[in-house]
Parts: sequence; C-alpha cells; structure tokens
Amino acid sequence: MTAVEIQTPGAKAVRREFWSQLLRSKTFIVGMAILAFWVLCVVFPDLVATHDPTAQDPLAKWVRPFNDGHLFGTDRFGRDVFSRAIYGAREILIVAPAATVLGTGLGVILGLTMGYLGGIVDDVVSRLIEALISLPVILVALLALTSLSAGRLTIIGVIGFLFAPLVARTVRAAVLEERNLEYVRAAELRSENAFYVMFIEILPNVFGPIIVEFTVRLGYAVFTMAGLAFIGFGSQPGSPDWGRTIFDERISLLSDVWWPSLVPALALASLVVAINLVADALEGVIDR
Amino acid sequence: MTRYLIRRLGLAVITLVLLSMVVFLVASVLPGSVGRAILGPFAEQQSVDNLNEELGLNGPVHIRYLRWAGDAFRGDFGESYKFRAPVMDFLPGAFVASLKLALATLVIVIPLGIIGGAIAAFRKGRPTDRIITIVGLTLAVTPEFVVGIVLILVFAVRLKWLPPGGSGDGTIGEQLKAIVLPALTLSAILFGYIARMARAGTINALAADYTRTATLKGLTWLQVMRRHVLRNAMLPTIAVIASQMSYLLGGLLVTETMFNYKGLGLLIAKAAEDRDVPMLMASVFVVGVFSMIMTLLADLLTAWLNPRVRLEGAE
Amino acid sequence: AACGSSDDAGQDATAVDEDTGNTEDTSGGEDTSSEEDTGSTAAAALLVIGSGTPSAASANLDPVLINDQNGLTILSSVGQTLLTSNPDLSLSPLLATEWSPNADGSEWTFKLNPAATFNDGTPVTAADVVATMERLVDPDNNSNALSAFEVGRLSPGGITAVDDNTVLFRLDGPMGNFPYIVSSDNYNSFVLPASVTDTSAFATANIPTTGAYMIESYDGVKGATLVRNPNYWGPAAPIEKIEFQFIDDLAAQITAFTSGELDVMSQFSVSGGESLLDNPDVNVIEHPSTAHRQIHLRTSKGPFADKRVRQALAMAMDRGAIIDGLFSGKANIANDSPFFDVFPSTGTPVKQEYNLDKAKALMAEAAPDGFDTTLYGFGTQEIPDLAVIVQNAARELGINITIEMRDDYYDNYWVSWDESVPGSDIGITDYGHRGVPDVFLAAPLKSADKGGVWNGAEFANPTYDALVDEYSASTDLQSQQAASAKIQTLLVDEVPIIFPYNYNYLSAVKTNISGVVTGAMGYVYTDQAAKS
Amino acid sequence: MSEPALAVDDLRLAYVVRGRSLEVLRDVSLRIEPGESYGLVGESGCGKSTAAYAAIRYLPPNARILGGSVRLAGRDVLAMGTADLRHLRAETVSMVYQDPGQALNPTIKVGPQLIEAFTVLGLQPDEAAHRARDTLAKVQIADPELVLNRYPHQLSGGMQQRVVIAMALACDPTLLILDEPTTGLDATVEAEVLQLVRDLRIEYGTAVLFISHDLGAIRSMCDRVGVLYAGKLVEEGPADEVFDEPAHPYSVGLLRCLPRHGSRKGAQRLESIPGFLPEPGADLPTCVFVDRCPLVDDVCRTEVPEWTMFDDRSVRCHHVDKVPAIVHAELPAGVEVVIDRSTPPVLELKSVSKTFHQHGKKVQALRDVSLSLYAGETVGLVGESGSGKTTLAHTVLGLHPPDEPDTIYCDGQPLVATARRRADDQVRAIQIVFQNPDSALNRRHSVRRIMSRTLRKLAGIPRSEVEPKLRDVVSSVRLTEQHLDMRPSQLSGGLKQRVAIGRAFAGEPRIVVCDEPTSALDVSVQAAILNLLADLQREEATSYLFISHDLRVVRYLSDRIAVLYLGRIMELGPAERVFDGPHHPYTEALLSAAPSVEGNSRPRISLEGEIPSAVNPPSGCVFHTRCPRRLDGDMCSTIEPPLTPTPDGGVIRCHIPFDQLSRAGE
Ligand SMILES: Nc1ncnc2c1ncn2[C@@H]1O[C@H](COP(=O)(O)OP(=O)(O)OP(=O)(O)O)[C@@H](O)[C@H]1O
Ligand SMILES: Nc1ncnc2c1ncn2[C@@H]1O[C@H](COP(=O)(O)OP(=O)(O)OP(=O)(O)O)[C@@H](O)[C@H]1O
Ligand SMILES: [Mg+2]
Ligand SMILES: [Mg+2]
Repeated sequence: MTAVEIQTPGAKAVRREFWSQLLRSKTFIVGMAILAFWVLCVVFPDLVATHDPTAQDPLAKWVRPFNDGHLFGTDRFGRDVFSRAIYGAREILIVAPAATVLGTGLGVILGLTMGYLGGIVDDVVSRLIEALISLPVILVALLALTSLSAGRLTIIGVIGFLFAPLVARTVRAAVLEERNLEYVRAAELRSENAFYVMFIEILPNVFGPIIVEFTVRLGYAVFTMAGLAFIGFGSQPGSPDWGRTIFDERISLLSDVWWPSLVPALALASLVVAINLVADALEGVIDR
Repeated sequence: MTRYLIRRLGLAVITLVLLSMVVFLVASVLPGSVGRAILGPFAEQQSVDNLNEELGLNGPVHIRYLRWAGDAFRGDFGESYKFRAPVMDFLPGAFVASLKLALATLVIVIPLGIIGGAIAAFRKGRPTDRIITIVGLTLAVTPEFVVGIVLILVFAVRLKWLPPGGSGDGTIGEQLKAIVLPALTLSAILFGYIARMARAGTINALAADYTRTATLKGLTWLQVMRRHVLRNAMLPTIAVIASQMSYLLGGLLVTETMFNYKGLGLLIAKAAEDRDVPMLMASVFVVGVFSMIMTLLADLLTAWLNPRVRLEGAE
Repeated sequence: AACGSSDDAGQDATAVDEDTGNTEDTSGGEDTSSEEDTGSTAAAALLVIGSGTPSAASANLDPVLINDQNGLTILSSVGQTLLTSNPDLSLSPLLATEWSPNADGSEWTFKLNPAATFNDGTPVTAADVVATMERLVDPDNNSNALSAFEVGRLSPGGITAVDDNTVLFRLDGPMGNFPYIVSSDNYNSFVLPASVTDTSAFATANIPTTGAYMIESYDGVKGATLVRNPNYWGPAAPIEKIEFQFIDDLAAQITAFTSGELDVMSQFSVSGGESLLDNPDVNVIEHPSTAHRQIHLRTSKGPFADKRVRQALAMAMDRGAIIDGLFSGKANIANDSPFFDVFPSTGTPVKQEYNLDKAKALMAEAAPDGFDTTLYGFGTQEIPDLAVIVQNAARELGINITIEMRDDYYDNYWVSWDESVPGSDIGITDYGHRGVPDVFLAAPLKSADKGGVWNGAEFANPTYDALVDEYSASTDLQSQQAASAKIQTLLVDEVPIIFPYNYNYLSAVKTNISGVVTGAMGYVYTDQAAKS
Repeated sequence: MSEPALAVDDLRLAYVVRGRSLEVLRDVSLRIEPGESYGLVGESGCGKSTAAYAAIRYLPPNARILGGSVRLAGRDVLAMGTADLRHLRAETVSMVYQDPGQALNPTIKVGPQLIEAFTVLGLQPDEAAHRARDTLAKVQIADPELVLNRYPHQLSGGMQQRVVIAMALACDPTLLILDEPTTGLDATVEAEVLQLVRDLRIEYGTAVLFISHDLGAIRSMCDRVGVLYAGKLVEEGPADEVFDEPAHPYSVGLLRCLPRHGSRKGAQRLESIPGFLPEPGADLPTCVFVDRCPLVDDVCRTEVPEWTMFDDRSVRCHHVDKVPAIVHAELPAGVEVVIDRSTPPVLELKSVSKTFHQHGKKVQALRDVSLSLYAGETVGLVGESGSGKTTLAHTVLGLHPPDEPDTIYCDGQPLVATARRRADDQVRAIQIVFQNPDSALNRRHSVRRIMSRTLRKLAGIPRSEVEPKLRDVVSSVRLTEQHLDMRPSQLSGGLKQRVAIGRAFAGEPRIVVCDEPTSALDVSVQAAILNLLADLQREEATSYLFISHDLRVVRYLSDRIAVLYLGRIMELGPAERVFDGPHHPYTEALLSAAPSVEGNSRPRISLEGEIPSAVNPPSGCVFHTRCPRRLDGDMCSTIEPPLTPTPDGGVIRCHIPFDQLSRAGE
C-alpha cells in the first residue's frame, strides 16, 4: 500500500514556471529593458551622456536636435538636452523607489494588521484611510512640502506616507481573503502568535498583490514627483531633474522650441510606461 | 437599501470628521510667519508680531481645531488672511468652476473610456485592443502639464480654435469653449484607467456563466451585450471612476494653474503660496469632502445597481 | 536749488536718456498721443489687461498696504499721486502743478491743481493730501510706504495744509530727492479724500479717487473691471471699460495674449517671453528701469566674510553674457552698487571688472580648497536662472553651490530679523524700480542701526554709512555725483552685494491698441488708450 | 423520428495552449436517441464538459476541432452559420450546468430572464410571460408570480436550479444537456432536482445528456452510460449493466473506490486506482488506460484496443474476458477496534450552544449539543448544509468560543474557550483536517517547513531533533522524503491532504476533527485518504469527529453518528442503527435522498419546503415544518421534543416513540 501515490502530477517546478512565463511576456521584456537603461543612467550616467549636463554655453542657445554634436539639441543656456535627460534620471530613480519602498513597507504593516486583527483596529484605521485617500496625494504633498523643508527626505517621507494608506487598502483586501483560509486556522491551532501568523504565514501569500501594488505605486511616485517639480517643489532650479526641466523649459514651447521640454517629458513617460508594463506583466503572471 | 444607506452615511460622517482633523493638522503645521506672509517682506517685525497675535495663531492646537470645526460646521470657514474677507466669499465660486471642469471632464472621458474599454475587451488580444491599451497607458502616464501645453500650443496658439482656458465666466458658449482644453487634459489622464477597468469588467462579464446562459438561450450578440454584459461590466467601472475622483481633483491643481482656470485648484495653489491658512484648509477640506461624496455616490449607485445590496444591505 | 520746478526735473531726466542711449519707442508723452487718439476710436469699448494676482497684502488694493506691482497696475488707472515719475526718471505734474524746496532742502511746498476733482465731483484739496500722507507715515497703520518715508525723512505731523491748494512738507532733515517720494514712485501715496478713514476694503468700498477710471467690480482671484470716471477732471478716456485678468503663470499669460484673449500684458520677462519679441502682432514697450537683483554675500561670518572671496565671485561673473542669455540684451550691466547707469547721480560709473584669472588668483589666496555653500532665493521670474548662472560661475572658483529656491526666503534666508532666523551666506533678492537710488543705498547696505532694514549681507561699514548720509543731504547733482563716486568705489571693492544688472521693463500691447503707457513701477496708464 | 437527438462521430478536439495543441477529446463517438437519457462519467478533467459544449458548439476561443462530426437532431452543428446555430440553441437544445447562482444574471429579476427564453422563440411578451408562469409551475415552483419578481440571489440554490431548468425547457428541447447540475446542492435538494428532471423528461420526451461525478445519480437517472477516460470513451452500455458488471478495468476501479453499502472500516479496506489521469494532450498511442491498469500486458502497450461489442454494450479493452476476475487488491486488513466506553470520554460536550451575531440578528448555530467521544472512536456528524457541523467542530477546536464557558471537556478537564489561551497540551490534543487541502496548506511554505514548524510547536521537539521525527511523520502518512521539499502546488489533491493529515497528527493529538476531508477529491483519491485515516486511527487510538455530506463515507468510518438539524442534535446512535433504522424522520429523509450506486435505492422520502433560517427557527420541533411524519394535532409545532434515550445507548429527538419509528425498515 505504501508506494501508491508517490509520483506527482507532472511535478511542475512552479518557480521556474513563474520566470519562464515572465520571460516569455513581451511587455515584461520591453518594460525591463527600458528600466534597465534608466538604471544604467543612474549608476553610470557618464557612460551614456555626451556632455556635462550643467555646462553652459551662451553661444549655443537653443541648438536644434541633431546639430553640432548635440543629439537632442541644447536649452536656453546652451546645455546639452540629451545629457541632461540622462542625468535627470538620477533624482527620480533614487527618490521614487525609496518613497515607494517606504510607502509599501508602511502599507504592508498597516494592511496586515488591519486585515488580520480586524475589529476595532480595522474600523478606526479604515476610516482614517478613507479620509486620507479622499484627499488628492498631490494636495497633501503640497501642504506638507510647504510646511517642512523641501528636501529629498521630505519628499520620500511625504510620498511614502501618502502611499501607505493606498497600499494598506490593497494589502488589507488581500489579507481579508487569506485570513479566512484554513492554513491560518491551522497556525492558530498551534498557538502561533499574531505576529507569526501575519508575517510568516500570510505575508508570503499576499506578496503577489504587494509586488503589483509596488510597481503601480512606483509609477505613481515618479508621476507625483514630476507633478511636484512642476508646481515648483522638489528639486532645485538648474538640476536636470525631468519634472523640473519640463517646468523650466515648457515656456520655450511658445517660441517653437520644443526639444528642451519634450525630451525630458518623453524620458519621464518612457520610465512610467516601462514601470507599468512590468506591473502588467507581473499581474498577469503572479497568482493572486 | 435603507439599512445600507444609513450605515454608509454614518461611516461617511465619521470619515468627514477624520478628514477635517487631517486637514487641520496638516495645515496647522505650516510654519513660517503668517503675519509676514500677509504684510510682505518689507514690513516691520513688530507689525508682523501684532498681526500674528491678532489672528489668534498662538493658542493650543485642539482648541483651535474645535473652534475651526465648529465654525466650519456652521458653514463659516473663517476669514481669508489674504483677502480679509470670509473664505465663503470665494469658495463657492471656485468650487462651482471646478465642478464644471470636473463634470466636463467626466462627460468627455466616461463615454470614451467605457466604449474604448468595451471595444478592447471584444477585440481582446488583437491589434485594436493593443492600440487602445497602449494609447490609454501612455496618456495616463504623460504628465498633465505636457499634455496641456501641447493642447494649448495646437488649439489655442496655432489654430486659435479655442481659448487657452480662462476664468470660466461669461456666456454658456464662452464657458464651454474655455473648459474644453483643460477638460481634455484631465480626460487624457483618466481615459487609460477607465478604459482599463471597463475592459476588465467587460471581459469578466463576457466570461461569466450568465452570459453563457444568455448565449445558449439563442439571444443575438447584441441582445446578450445589451441585456447581460454591459450592465454587469459597468459595476466595477463605476467604482473605479469614483476612486479616480480624488486623482482628478488633484489634477486640477496643475491643470487649473496652467490654464489659469479659476477653480479650487488655483485657489489652493495660491493659498499655499500666500500661507492663507483658512482659505487653504477650507479649500482642501472641500476637495476632500467632494471626493468623499463622489465615492459615496458611486458606492450608492453601485449598490443600487446591484440588487444584492439594494435589497439586502449585504456588502 | 537745482530742483526748483518741474521743468528742471524734466531736463535732468532728458540728460539721463542721452547718457544711456535708450530710445523711447512707443511710450511717447501723454500729451502728444492723447490728441491723436481721442477722436478716432472712442467707440471701442473694452480693453483687457493681463497681470498677476495681487499679493496677500495687496488683495484688497488697500493703498496703505499695497506692496506689489500687480495691485498697483489696477490702481494706476484709478488713483493719482501728486507727481508722475516718467519712464525717463523725470517728474511731471499731476495733482500738483508746482513744487519747490526751501534753501537746504528740508521743506518742500507743493501747489495743487485746482481743477483736480475726485470722481464724486468734489475738488482735491490740501486737506485731502495731508490726510493721505499722515495715514501713510503713521507707524500704527503698518503702511507699506513707511520705509520710503523713512528715506524721505518725513515723520508724522510733518505735513501741513498751507491753504486749500498748498501743502507743506517739513522734513527731519535735508532731502534732495523728496519729490520722488510723493510721486508715482511711491505708489502708496495716491490721494484719497480726507473723509476716508478706513481703506482696508478699498477694492469694493467705492472710495472716491481722482483717476480716469473707477473700480466697478473686483474679485481678488479672477480680476477686476473698471469703468470710465464720468467726472474725470482731465481729458476724457476713449475706452469705456477696462478688464483686468489675473494670470500668474507667464506661459498662461502669453498664450492668453497670443491667442487674443488679452489686449495688454502689463509686464513680461524676456526669459520665456522670447516669442513676443519678434511677434509682428505685438508692440513691445520697453523702458529702462532700475529694477534689479541683488546677490548679497554675508560679510559678517561664513565663507564670504573674506573680502577676497566676494571680489572673486564678483569678478567671475560675465555680466555681458548674462544679459544676453537672460534678457536677450534687454538689460544693463550693473557694477555692484545701486548707482545704475540711468541714475543722473551715477556720474561716470565705477566698473566692476570681469577677470576670471584674477578671481581664481584671489580664491587661491583666500580659500584654496574651495568650499560648499547654499544659495537661497525666492524663485520668481529669472531668479532661478540667475542662481544657476551664479552656480556655474562659482564652480570655476571651486565654490560648490547648492541652490534652494524657497517661498520662505524672505522670512528665513534674507535678513536675520533676530537670532532665530538663519539668514543666508549668499542669497538673491529682487528689487523693483525706484526713480532715485536712495532706498537702494540705505535699506540693504547701511548698518542695521542706521536703517539697514534689508541688510542681508550684514554689511556694517561706518565709512559707507557716512557717505550715504552725505549723498542724501546733497541737493545738487554735482555733490550727489561726488558722493556717488566714493560710494561706488567703496562698494566695488567691498562687494557686500553683487548687483549684476538692472533690466528693462517690458510690456506687450496688441498692435491695434494705441496710447497705452506703461511705467517701470508696474503702471499701466490707460486714460488715453484706444482700440482700432 | 429516426434521427438521433445527438450523434457525435469520431470527434477529436484540442485546446491550444501557448502554441501547443493539447488533445482532450480523442475520437469520441456517442449517440443519444430521442427521449433517451445518457450518462457520461469519468474522473475530473477527462473531458466530459468539453464533449458537452462541443455538442452545442459553445467552445472557448482556443478550442480546435480536429475532426469528426456532431449532429443535433440530424443537423450538422459544426458546419452551421452563426444565425442557424443561434436558432438551434433557441429551439432544439438546452443546457443546465453547475452553480445556478452564477448561471443567472444577478442584476436582472428572474422574470425577464425567463421570459427572454420565450421571446427568443418569437412569442409576444404577454404570451411569453404566460408561458413562463406555466413553466415555473411545471418545475414545481409553488408561487410562480412571486419567483418571477425576485432577483436570483433571493432564491435558494434549489429554486435557482429550478428556474434554470425552466429556462432550458422553454423551447421544449430535443436534447437537454445537464453538466453536473446538482454539484454544490444539498443532498436533499439534489434529490428533488433529480426527481424533477426525471419527471419532466418523461413528460416532455426530451433526450438527456447527463454528466455527473455522482455515480449513484447517474445510475438513477440514465438509460445508458458512457465511461470517458482521458478524452476517450472506454465503455458504453445500459446503465444498470455497466454498474453491476463493469467490463472495463477503469469502470471497475471507479466503482470499487466507493464504500459499498454497509461496509465498515474495520471490516474492509477501500480500493483506489493508482496513478493519475494523463495530462491533456498527453501522447497516448495505444490503450489510454495502460499506465494505471491492473491487467496491463504487452498487447496493451502496443495495440490500440478496438470496440468489443456484446449484448447492448461496447468496451475498449484487450482483456474484456479477464475483467470480472480482477481481484480485490488487499482485502480484509482491519481488526475491529473495540472501544472502551467504561473509561471517561476524551471529549465531552455538555449542552454546548453557539450563537453568532450578524447585523444585529442572532444566529443560533448550535443549541444544547451534548456529545461524548471515547478514545479511538469516530463520531460522524451529518446534516444538511447550515446545520452547524462546522460550527461544532470549530467550537471544539477553540476557533470561536461557545456561548457558555466550561461546557466542553477534554479528558475531564474543561477546555479553555479559545485556542489562543489554551495550554500547550490542550492545543495539541485537538487538531483538524480541513475540507480543502489547497487552502489548508500555506502555498508558500514547503512541506518540510509546514511539518517541522508543527513538530516544534505542537510536539515541542527541539530544532535539532526535528529531522528524524519528520521522516517518521512523512512515512506515517505514506509520503516519501522527496515530498518534503515540494510546495503544495506541486502536489496533487490527495498528496496535499496527506500532508494536512500528517500535520494534524504531528503533535499526537487525542482528537482529530475531520471536516469533509475528502469532498474536494476524486473518488479514487478519496478511497486512499479514508484508508489512511482508518489506519492512523488504529495505530494511534485517536478519536475522530468526522463530518461529511457523503453518508456512505460517514458510515464507513464512524462508530456512532450524530444527526444535526438547525444546530440541534436530532439523533445520536450507533452507525448501523442510525443507518438501518429505526431512525429519526429527518435521518430517514437524508438517507433516502442519496441515490445508491448499487441500484437498490430506498423509496425516496421528499422533504417539503426549504431549510428554515437559523435566525428564527420554527417553534416546537424544529423539523416539524418539513417533517413527513408530523403528528396530527399541534404537538409537533408547539412542544420541542426532548432527547429520548434509545435502547442502544443513543438519543433521539422525536415525539414519535422509538419503536414506531422503524417504518422505513419495512
Ligand atoms: N479552455 C481551455 N484551455 C485549455 N485547456 C482546457 C480548457 N478547458 C478545459 N481544459 C482542459 O481540458 C481537460 C478537459 O476539461 P473538461 O472541463 O472537459 O473536463 P471535465 O471532465 O468536465 O472535468 P470536471 O469533472 O472537473 O468538470 C482538462 O484537463 C482541462 O484542464
Ligand atoms: N461566523 C459566522 N457568523 C455568523 N453566522 C455563522 C458564522 N458561521 C456560521 N454561521 C451560521 O451558522 C449556521 C451553521 O453553519 P455551519 O457552517 O456550522 O454549517 P455546516 O453544517 O458546516 O454547513 P455546510 O455543510 O454547508 O458546511 C449557518 O446558518 C451559518 O450561516
Ligand atoms: Mg466539467
Ligand atoms: Mg461546514
């Protein structure tokens, strides 16, 4: 009777399946390729850039793209637009992920606690979250940034703090589904404490939604940072940061000079699109 | 439904109170001297101190909150530091202007988004689907200030078809013209989200057993769509539109500034700049309340469309 | 007395014009343009002017508090001062017809125009002028003009009505440029009826004024409409209604203007406004102005306490290139003192040199390893761009500058009001136009206890303070120029503040509009404007 | 009228998955004559539904027909245009499938949905409405008007399925396809629905294609059956004959997995079919059953078996002659364990009640339940859905506290109300095996992790000593060490359930609660799990509280049986007596509802009406509203009968004296 059901059905290597499915997804490949490019620009900008992004040349104001060795032309200070776009990735690609990690971390802790413990904690925090998310992120960010100093840490803190409720809501919903599954009962029946149940039992199972939420939030973080820069917060004048540059240069559009603002806009769009492509691919592959 | 309604409204009231606290707390953190912001850099320090004292900015936070909340409850949001006039002289006008803009945006984007999403769902996996999805995604991730400036450049500066925004006053015709470009800008951002949700909703409804039942009854494709698919596909879409409200209202900040459209967004930007705390609190609070109400309405609409909730009050 | 009459002042100004080589393009004189236009285009009803939103203090256009150009732009069609400060820095009569000082310049007598009336028909009397001025000099009113009158040495009680049409100003001491203090240069000094006690709701209170227009409606957020004053004592204005639209964003204002929404843009900057400069449908009005930026360098402590570092930075700035880059040449090089070329008292300017090698040599002595610092400023107009330029210039010297443009610049990073405010080692401050340099000389540079209320550089130099007092007391141009030369020499050497440039005031008017006169203070005179 | 209602010939169908074409129907041929009812059986995933949907050409976009033909009432379905197909669906064929709740549009009232099925035939609206009402009456809906005005969710599952059937009958179809129409319904409701279909088929003369996992239901419903294996029909013939004398080794295995009537764990082990169904698209060049067949030999591996015909039957097997001789693999193994009832019970419930509060209403899920469980004993819990079985299990486990503290005793000690507060040995004493092994195991943890954590927490084994112990546990549930490093998703349902059982036994519990441990599993796997449970009980002398809907399974494993209705024990007694009578009228009805594979099904006793809500249970005897043996007068409706002891040591809650209850046994 012993050897009855030893063989397993197809013995699928689930993890390998996950990766091979991801790698087969065109959206994932394209998204990752673009992301990788920008990460390269953050780590080794000088490999990609052709000029010093801050070097001014009063004689070369508004050089058109593909002229005089300027791939995407120059801005009104004669700075190389392409090189600035490359260096401009740094700020956003450091701050946005950091803020997203913070927001996701907080949100996960909050969401797990709410979803698993439920009851009065959940009720109270849910109300608070509902109140917070009915306030547009950018508005609260505006308030907070006027109140506090407008440094990197503030932005990370503010965006992270504002994303936490959104992440928490997603995580909570996922946890609510998990919490009623029997493996949680099983853990409770061996007197595991709440911390163990939340973080060791449930957390790995809601990782899918969390990863998807993380990528989606990352996109939003980039977007929000650009928006903040546009209304004058975040990075400082002169920095090649995309949002800032678009803000600074958009007025030259009226003089038919489109490249200094359009190039960073496209760079920004490519990054957010890439993040979203990856998010989509992950969502399609990760079992919920 | 009544029970659901009562419960939902009760929760909304609690949320409202929390919202007011959040707004008050964030706003009262604003440092810098209000007096100096009002009197300008060239005023004497003594005058600045006097004004700060006069404005009652030195009491304990909870007392100030209670006073503010109590007054706000009676519809009195205090006096604008900047204009030295009741905030309520400005808020309703700006609110109505923003409301018009938001409505115009929704009028443009909801049909487009839903139709686009539904078409993508029917053509799932085919080029049409891809194009709609990619266009939606791209528009959704292009900052509103990029979309806006391009629209202005093309339609206002080049073609001179439409004004580049404006105050939103004047005859209906003028108002409509002024609202088109900002509304299109906001629509561009929302289109992707709504279309995506409508697509998912339609795909789910198409795959549902009741759609199979309807098809197997021998109904025509159109009958199946009209009677069985669309209504069910729309339920999640409504929720998404509501959840995007807060996002839409956030977009007003940049869009209204860019188009100089005199709504809440511009009022908020200015108020923050001037440290006009009463104005700032009131307008951010109003935005919050408005987005909360929209969520509430969407919830109620979803509930009402869903007989389970309408009749039983189930969640 | 050199400034005995209006004619004298006018002549002085003309001389300045020749000095700087600026030409008057569209502005012209009010009197000449008015006659051509009144008859032809009386029918055109509405003129739309774009301007920024008045600041908090100016929100109700309260003449006592008003402190920015945007509020002023409206008032320039509504109210009038005793004298007009012309684009060429000359003075012309307005409500006053004649003015003259006593021997040492410590008492000034103004004769009022007997024809002048408020829009309710009542004549403008000396009592009205006294009430208006007393209100402004009373410290309890927090008037925005307090600092101007401090420079003008006018104190409460110093104003008396000699008769119905004569006003006597008794100053605390001699002040040669006093008439400028009661001209349109001091925009708070619009004359209001003596009966007015509360001006705080000026915009909506229907307070009688003397200008060609009256406020019909006002919305601090959206804009204002003005209607023709039926009782105007001067030549009737051709345009019936004027609408102001508040548009803060320059891009938005320019698009509104180019797409035909606006007839006039009260002011625009070259940076961003390039498209207007070569637009055939647009008349660009350009005035020399003394509006400028100051880059203060803290002399009391920090890296700039060493004079050589300050000199090095000043020498590292290629001002010609800055003017070309930021203003397409529509600005003038300034030489690290407030004696801009346009001021008659400047005489032969003492130049600051552009010499990178010398600058580097100075740095090598003073701070061979360079240093890091943060430059603060309030990010309006071209200031962020200027900051970037300073940053670039400093880098050549091994100075690594971080730029922080902050809304609370004036609260925390400009002048250390007290110990709790950090101030800044280097900061950029914007200064508006003034007809005379007195305010610029005193407030930002004099020792704190000598009236240096805006002294972000914390510059304290007794020699300088004495020189400025000497300058202010001079009532004739020669002695002014003599003092000026000494001041310039001192400042170019000490460099507590880098004055990189003063820029021209630019307004844009549609080509179908004529007769609009703008002033560097931010005025838009519409009383003779016409539309075809 | 000679055209068959459905004729499928050599149908080959594949699903394209990621560019690969996976064959799931392999030359299926079947024929259903008008008015005939045909049953299709086979393990999950063998292609039953696919065949059914192919018959009406309602296939997912990735389905490809590779060959063959389908003719419905003489018309070639596969060659039809869209409009024709639509007419065919409207007029000739109807389908009813699992989960009626999903099959009805939740946002539209039942009326319009039903009427639609008539208007599509070209009827005028009022005529259609009229017909809809008639049809509802036909499917035994007492108040059609009321039902028409309801939304689907306002109807019970049984009612919903009746509505769906009414809809299917709207066009008086030539062929009615039923794909597991009663899965998810309670046994009593299932019986009603099946009876209804049986009656209507006769009335309408409709041919039926009936698909079900429930072999008993198939036998009771169908004239002929086909046995499908891996997309291939392996046997076909008259239902009674196939069930009584299966001629294909697969059919034999399928039938032997089920506990036979009256069989008991101590007397007989169950059999199971070793191995697994081949994956869709698997390469099966010869006999599809080779890998699992006990009769396999070289011929089977080299030649495709053709149809062997005899009498009215056909079989695809090279060794039809040897099939009757397939021996029962391992016959009697068990020794009946004698339960010592003189010692104190391990678990004792003394009048346990449990009330839930929901939206301000009180739901009485358990009321005064008293029960004791002795060492090594199994008490089976049966009752319709919502009767409180799971609640009872969870209360014992301490997942939620009973209304009154100290009503549950373990080894004479009162159990602390919630598991969190229980002392270690109390926690260890009571464990559970859940119904669904998928959700019962953490899908992100490996088997090793699940097991070792349990060993450390429950058995208190230090980390260093876990490894050898792990091996013991694994082998005790007949798994191997190679399974330790796998994740649940890499295991089949049966293996997962073994892991879950291993986990429950890791701490050497006194009591294991089994809440429907096999209802998510295929029959062949079920047999193996039941064997395992029986073995473990014998080895460890563990007591089971065993919950199942499947009465045969309960009977196989239980020593005593408790029958719950609306949270109350209606009857408790030795398994044989409770099954064979005399028993409570409710038990009687429950038993009669379950169709038996053996064919000799008892006369069905139908229960009127729906299960009352636990929020406001009926007065008197809670069962009186549905009781077929309700006494005249108002005794039953006013006085709650007490639990009366029975001679065999059980109890029964009925006003009818015990000796008069044995009516059904006659
Ligand atoms: N659209 C599809 N694409 C790919 N494979 C499918 C598809 N639908 C079904 N299958 C696979 O085809 C095989 C047969 O499925 P089918 O649903 O016909 O089985 P079944 O006998 O009805 O099973 P059950 O008893 O579980 O309902 C299964 O292995 C299933 O996983
Ligand atoms: N957490 C709960 N809150 C409210 N009511 C509940 C809860 N759990 C169960 N009930 C109710 O208690 C009653 C008994 O439910 P229980 O799950 O014990 O039934 P069951 O016999 O296990 O049913 P099934 O056979 O469907 O599993 C039902 O009416 C159910 O609705
Ligand atoms: Mg099936
Ligand atoms: Mg249950």
